[in-house]
Amino acid sequence: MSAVLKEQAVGVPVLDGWFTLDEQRPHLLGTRCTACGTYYFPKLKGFCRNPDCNGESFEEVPLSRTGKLWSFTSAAYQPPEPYVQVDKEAFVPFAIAAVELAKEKMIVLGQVVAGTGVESLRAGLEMELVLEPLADGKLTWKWKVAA
Amino acid sequence: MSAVLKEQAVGVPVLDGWFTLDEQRPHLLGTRCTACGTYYFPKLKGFCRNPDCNGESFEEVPLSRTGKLWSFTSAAYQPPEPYVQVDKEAFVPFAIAAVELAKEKMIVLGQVVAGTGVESLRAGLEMELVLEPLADGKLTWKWKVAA
Amino acid sequence: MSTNKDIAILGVGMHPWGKWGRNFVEYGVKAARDALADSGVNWRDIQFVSGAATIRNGYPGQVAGATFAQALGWQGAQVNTSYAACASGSQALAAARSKILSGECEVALVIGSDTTPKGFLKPQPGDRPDDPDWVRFRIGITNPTYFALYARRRIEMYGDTLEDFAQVKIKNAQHGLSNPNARYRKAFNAADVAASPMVADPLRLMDICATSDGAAAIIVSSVDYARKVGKAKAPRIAAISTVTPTFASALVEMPDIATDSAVAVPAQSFRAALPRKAYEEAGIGPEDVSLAEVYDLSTALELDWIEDLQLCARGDAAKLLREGVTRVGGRLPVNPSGGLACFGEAVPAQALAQVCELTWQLRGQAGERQVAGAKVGITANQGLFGHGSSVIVKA
Amino acid sequence: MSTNKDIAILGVGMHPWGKWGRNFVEYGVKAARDALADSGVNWRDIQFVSGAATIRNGYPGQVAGATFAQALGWQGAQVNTSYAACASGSQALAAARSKILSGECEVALVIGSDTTPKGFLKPQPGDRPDDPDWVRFRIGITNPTYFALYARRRIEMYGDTLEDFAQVKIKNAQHGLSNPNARYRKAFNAADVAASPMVADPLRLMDICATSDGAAAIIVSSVDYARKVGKAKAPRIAAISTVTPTFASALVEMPDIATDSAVAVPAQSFRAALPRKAYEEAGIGPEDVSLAEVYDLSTALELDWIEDLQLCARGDAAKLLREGVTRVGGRLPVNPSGGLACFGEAVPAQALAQVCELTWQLRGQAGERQVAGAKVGITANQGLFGHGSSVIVKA
Ligand SMILES: [Zn+2]
Ligand SMILES: [Zn+2]
Repeated sequence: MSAVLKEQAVGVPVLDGWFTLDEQRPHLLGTRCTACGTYYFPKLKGFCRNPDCNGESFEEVPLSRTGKLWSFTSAAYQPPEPYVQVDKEAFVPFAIAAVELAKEKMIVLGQVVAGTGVESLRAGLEMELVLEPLADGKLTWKWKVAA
Repeated sequence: MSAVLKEQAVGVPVLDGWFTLDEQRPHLLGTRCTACGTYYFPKLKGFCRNPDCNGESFEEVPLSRTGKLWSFTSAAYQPPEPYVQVDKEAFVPFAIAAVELAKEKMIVLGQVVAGTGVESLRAGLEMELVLEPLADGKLTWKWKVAA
Repeated sequence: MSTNKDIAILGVGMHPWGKWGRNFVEYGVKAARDALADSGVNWRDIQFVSGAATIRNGYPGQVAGATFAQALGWQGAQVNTSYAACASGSQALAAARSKILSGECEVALVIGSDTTPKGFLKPQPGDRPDDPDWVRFRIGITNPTYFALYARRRIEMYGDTLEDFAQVKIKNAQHGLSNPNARYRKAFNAADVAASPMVADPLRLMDICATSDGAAAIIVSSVDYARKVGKAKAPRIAAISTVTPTFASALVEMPDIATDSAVAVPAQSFRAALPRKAYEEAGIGPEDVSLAEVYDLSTALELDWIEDLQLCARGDAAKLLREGVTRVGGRLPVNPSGGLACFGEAVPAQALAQVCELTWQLRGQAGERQVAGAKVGITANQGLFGHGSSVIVKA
Repeated sequence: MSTNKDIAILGVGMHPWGKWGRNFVEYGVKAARDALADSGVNWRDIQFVSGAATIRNGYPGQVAGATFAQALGWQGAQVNTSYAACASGSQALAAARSKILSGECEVALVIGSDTTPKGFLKPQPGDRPDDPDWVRFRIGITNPTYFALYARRRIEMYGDTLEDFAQVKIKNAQHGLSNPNARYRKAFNAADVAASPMVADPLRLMDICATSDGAAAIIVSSVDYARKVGKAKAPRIAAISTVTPTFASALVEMPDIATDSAVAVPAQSFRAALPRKAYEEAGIGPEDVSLAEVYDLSTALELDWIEDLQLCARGDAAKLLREGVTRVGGRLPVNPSGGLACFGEAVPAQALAQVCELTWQLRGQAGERQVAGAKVGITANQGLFGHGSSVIVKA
């Protein structure tokens, strides 16, 4: 990854339209079935997956940006591509969180912010959504222990 | 395909061990089940495919190098890779033959030698096996109308 | 015996064939919802989802059954996904039938859908001399080669002509003109076909079918269930043959470069074996057939199938064609849907699409392409690696 | 009712698991021939070949059923190939059962075989933001992530420890020591496990199963046929559950990055649903189970399965483990074969290998790992995309 390419990636989301780019209070972007109210992340188009619902119309909605830690783990080894690769020695293990959103009644995965290891996590912790760059400079959502 | 690479390919078979390199009287190389006598081309190892045979032992055998033309066609367009590609304009259509080997009671496909088009073929013609290079210089077996 | 093995077709649905470039799940859900609506059965009541798999699209393409069960809404149904190349749809249908006849379920959804890549199919990259599919391309043998060898054999043995092959295309194009699910709805004449480029002598571009996006779905049930929901007169599936070849297989089949050797046991025709088993299972014969949907991967292949289905003596299919027997209005219409000539092949959906057509025909709902007095229909298809099928549907 | 749905297991066979680097057809034929020999049934008499497909190996890998039918010698049998990720084998078994119970065939070969690539599985190359499997790798979520999240949840909820997880590995390694089909036959102690590198906290390398080459085959028949060939006392398959999840699925499953939203309908456990359907079908309960073969993709997951199988209350599985209940010699041995810990996963073969083990156990042929007085065995597994299975075998 050249420095130039990385420069160009600053502020660019790793996945288009998956989250807002509001630096202070970002939100994941999902959809919601207008018939039965079920939320979808990533966004669902087409047909509602609730077997009792024939909904085919969805509205884009921001998901709750805080939730409770359901479980967590770490990536001790560098994930394979398409995860952006860095030198083996430069790889810094990171934590991963599964966070339960109360309003949406769903669990969403994501990395935990750099600097927070599994040793400082426990189920039930209040977590909030932030944005941080991956090694290619592109922004992804991450979970952070709420202040 | 560079001239140098092509030079190096002269006399090299397109598939290792599929046929003898005898320029005058080449043979396709198959195997034959030592239990039931069934021939296989390409060579089969492992287990005989005759449902009434439990044979697991095979001998390598040269197949008959002549047979009767069962049917034929042409390649009017250049086949896709792994067929060796040449410039679209340089591609010369070729004929393809399905030849019935009497002793082996099997039909084997192959290109027909350059210069023989479908207009000079008819079912029942006696055909014989020869070797000719593909565009990369590697040798393949082809069928030729027997003299 | 044969009547005990019947199941009922309660509903059928399709997504129109085309080159839409969208996700196969979308096509399949559309077809499934249409089939459910046609059947009057609620999605929650489906006890078994039988998917026909495609080998394309990476992972998700593999998992047709579960993918559609999720898209329609996970409701705890049993699921299975069958892969059998061109016969995937029939195998999925056979799986549903077994589940019903065994008493494990009463009503099932069978579904197949595909999104095809653009252009001709070609093998994965890499150097793989152990893979017959790689080998044959390496020495210049493409898919049309096989169809052309069969077609030329007809010319050599039976005196069929290029004009005969063109007439198959012309007939099927005429059939498909009014079919809302067909991709190509355009009439052709002999000059059009003769003007299309030669691909693999004697087959021209217009003799060979394209690949398409499309989806088909069928709701099948036990005969008791059909009665219970007021559909006692729904068309019945009387036979599904999915036999494998018998060694030694007589014809050189894609992707092989040689046939089996018949020195130890006699050579056998695979294509002929498929309908033979179907007739036996249904307890009827070729003389009972009102119409047939056969896999016209090439125009000439339709003629082979007519003979394999025993609808005429070996070598006489072109005569039937010339006499107009096989067109709608004739005594024994073949491919009234327009066939692959008008659809293009959507692999896991195609065998189901054939059954959808028979269903509409036997219900008398086929509009301009309706076969008068259709009572018994038969399908036939064949794919790679010893896969093939023949299904019999009766009114 | 349930007795009418029984089928008999006439023979089983396996190719040893390993990293042999040969073609999967070779493994499968070996397993099939062993199963045929074990059953005393002649290959020509097999009426249905039910293959479990793998997604690897390009084309040929897809067509397990027909590929093996050809390798054993085309003899005109009906064929089907099921794809259902880790549950492919069970779906193939279910397909054979339906064919038998429907009266369409008397005796069938069920077969699964795989050659796995070296190293960790990873997604196809390319940029595919619509593919959940691509997305999760893009943001750093690998296969072990999911297993680790479930494992950590146990620690947080039930107080399980890393030492508990290590004990699962130690137990299964002990079980597999004498299993001739196991790939790893080596005893471990707690220090060995603790010394293995952390992969995804709290799971170490030795907590996670490898991928292997291997094959398993089973000859099944109607109970009448079994009687006819003098095998009236052969073990019976009493249930095969292959249900899909029910929306809203409560756990985040590979390859998804979120669960279903449960705002409109309550969340449901998929894993718990699989054996529930199996017990119902067999007409027995967890109290009747003598032994279980469960999918220990991770050590901790074995504990989840024990609870999903209702062999103890939710959260009590580690207690059973600590008390020695789940080891051979205990009241309720789990994974007497050595499980995935000793085999490594050979996807399309694995669910069949579980049934092979139950068969040997119920026949009393399991040698040093024999579970005394084994009468009823149950399997459980789960794969991608809403696939899973649970099979009950009884003496
Ligand atoms: Zn809805
Ligand atoms: Zn032999």
